[in-house]
Amino acid sequence: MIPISWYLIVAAALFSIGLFGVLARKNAVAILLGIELMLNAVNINLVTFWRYNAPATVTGQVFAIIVFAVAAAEVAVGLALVISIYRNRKTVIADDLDMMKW
Amino acid sequence: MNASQVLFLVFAALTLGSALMVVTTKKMIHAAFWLIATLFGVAALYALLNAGFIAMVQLVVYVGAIAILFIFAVMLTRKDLRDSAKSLNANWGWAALFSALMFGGFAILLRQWDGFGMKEAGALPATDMITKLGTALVTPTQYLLPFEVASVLLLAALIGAVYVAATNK
Amino acid sequence: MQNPWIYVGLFMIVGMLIPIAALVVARLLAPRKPNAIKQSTYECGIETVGDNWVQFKAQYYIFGLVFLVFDVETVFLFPWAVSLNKLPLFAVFEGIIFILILLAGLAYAWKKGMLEWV
Amino acid sequence: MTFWTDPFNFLFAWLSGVFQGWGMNEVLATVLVWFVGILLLVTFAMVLDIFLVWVERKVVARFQDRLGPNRIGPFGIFQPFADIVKLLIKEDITPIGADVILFNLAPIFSMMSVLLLWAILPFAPKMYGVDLNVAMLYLVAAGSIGTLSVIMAGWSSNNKYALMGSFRTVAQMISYEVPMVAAILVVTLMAGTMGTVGIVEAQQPFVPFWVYSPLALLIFLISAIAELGRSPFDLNEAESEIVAGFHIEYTGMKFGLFYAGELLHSFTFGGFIALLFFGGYRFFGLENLSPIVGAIIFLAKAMFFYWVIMWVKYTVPRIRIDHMLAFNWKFLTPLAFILLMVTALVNRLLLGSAWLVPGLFVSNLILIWLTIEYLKSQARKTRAQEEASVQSVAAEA
Repeated sequence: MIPISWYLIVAAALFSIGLFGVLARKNAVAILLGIELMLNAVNINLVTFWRYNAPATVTGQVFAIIVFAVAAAEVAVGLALVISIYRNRKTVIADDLDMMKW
Repeated sequence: MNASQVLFLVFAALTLGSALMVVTTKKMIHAAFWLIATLFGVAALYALLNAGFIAMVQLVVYVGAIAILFIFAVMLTRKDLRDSAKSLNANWGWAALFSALMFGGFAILLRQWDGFGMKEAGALPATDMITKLGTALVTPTQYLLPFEVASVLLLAALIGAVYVAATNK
Repeated sequence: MQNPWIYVGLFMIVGMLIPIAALVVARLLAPRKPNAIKQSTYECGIETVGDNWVQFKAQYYIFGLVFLVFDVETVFLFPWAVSLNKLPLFAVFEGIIFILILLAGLAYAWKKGMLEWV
Repeated sequence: MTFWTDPFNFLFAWLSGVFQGWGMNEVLATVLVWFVGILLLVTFAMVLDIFLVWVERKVVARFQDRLGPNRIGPFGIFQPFADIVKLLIKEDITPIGADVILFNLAPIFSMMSVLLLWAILPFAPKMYGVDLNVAMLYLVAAGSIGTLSVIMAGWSSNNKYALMGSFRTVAQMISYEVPMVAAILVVTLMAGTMGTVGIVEAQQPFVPFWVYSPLALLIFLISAIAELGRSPFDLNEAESEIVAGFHIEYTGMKFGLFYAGELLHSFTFGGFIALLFFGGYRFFGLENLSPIVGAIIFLAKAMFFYWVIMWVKYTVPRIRIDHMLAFNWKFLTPLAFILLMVTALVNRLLLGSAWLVPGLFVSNLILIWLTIEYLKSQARKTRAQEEASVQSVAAEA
């Protein structure tokens, strides 16, 4: 069998990579991609804990499915916002989107 | 090292490697395709964890819908993607440092956890996982509320996104 | 073997190997004499103007959006459908409420005129 | 256990014994036997695919009052081999500016998404690749890989028409996936399982699931045809508008893979229609003779529904993209989900009673009748509007 630590480390690494994407990318769509990576890392953790700690229950899987729903909602609204902003401002570079700043 | 460990390492390498490509590659459309590779790797990890249902959901929802939506969005907003030469902003060094520190912090935290040394997973129950999941989702004492709230959440997301994307066309 | 997904993974590998084998055979047999005219983009025989960076309708995104929501919904409905025969009657109504809430979203998009292909 | 009663496991045990005799351990031997078995199954699918090319060409010829291929071999049966030789020795052109890696991956993924479905097809009792408990989700997931290959092909070709064609195709595929999944949900609900073998076993010989729910069969058939991108839903290759859709720039064997993938996909979906609604390998107890007989029955049923899909393709003209999407979102999807709700309710109420099948059947008929009435009234309304506008134009003139 695979030790639990392997999964957890992979999930932590994936989360950190996603975080880097969110912090460092200029493009708003790319930032959303980074958020997806982070959500995936969370899901790996949830499923891993379900498998190793409580395989008899369904808690981990239910949580994972809810995370899917949240990810879907986040992508839908986030991308809609990006598209809407793009239509008004003709840019998706996050640094240029300073309407709220003055 | 046994066979399943080798499989794990292969898929972990696929996941993390393509995740790195997602956050560093210049062309947005390539980033979207690398994301799909990452999602495949994660689905394979789920399959290794005997969570077949979650693995399939990963493919159906992420690869089948979310990735497609990302590609649509990239195509719709790509006019200036071509022009921007740099994909990373000026603070990417700090971001990298912060992410590395984050990973280190996670590693330290995890090492302190008692269960970290766990080598063997528990035995899977003989009953069908899907049936159990369905039962849990509609039993009031279990996950009925999240089940219905999820549909409300999706409704809200649909209405919000349609509203935002639809205005001033 | 405990895990049926190993079989599926093997199937995936073979499913990729067979088309790759076909392409490799084609590569070995087929001639290769590229030139600029041959490799130019084909658009009904007339000269191509500009590259393929054309602007797209936001409509595609709307359809993708509605699809995404329904796709996630089915993920919840599959376990519900599988276990329904073993559950009390009110479970049926919970599922129906779930579906109705989402159909309301579809109705909203419809009313907003977002399902029109204009 | 002999070859006649349980061919797959018999061969498995024999080959596994041979491999272990060579000094392999059990796990390695199992994986190796699986590998060989999958290779044989996939090869069978590909050979069948070659045969399907011939069937397609012959049948379309008959529909159009022609003879079809008749020169090479009896009835032109060796024509597809000539086709293959031609595809193999044709020059493979990669357009300038193409994204080479994605350009090459797309046809491979397209074919793979079809072949993957063969893993869950149950040919007979004890004769199937794997009996997943999430097989129906697997079907949808494999379809999403197909969608992906379309987008890859369209984008990487560096061609406006290819890109537009791929976007249209993707919009169509994802749209029609929704009613298709709803129809699958109806079947899942009635069978109480997502596994393919379980679904087949849940259908009695005389009352397969199409009797339970003829409307679900119709919805599945329509959305499967759209999912396959066959006429009347073949907008992706509307020649007069976008030349050939997403595979416009593909030549030689790469085009061949797309083409062969489409045919095999149609056949596989014929198999899924047989499996979901017509009892799969079951045929009045004949399948109990031997799994081999069951497999023949299954393939015959699949071939029949493949023919039905072809029949539709060569009879109905292509519809417009706005009509196609409106038909899906404003008609098929709501109808499919209403059917799902009705079926859930009736199925649960009448569970275990003798009235289950008649009840479901009648509820389906009522739903069909209501739908037709609704469509009639809508049509009347539209016609009245059209006539009014025509009259007003005439009055102005």
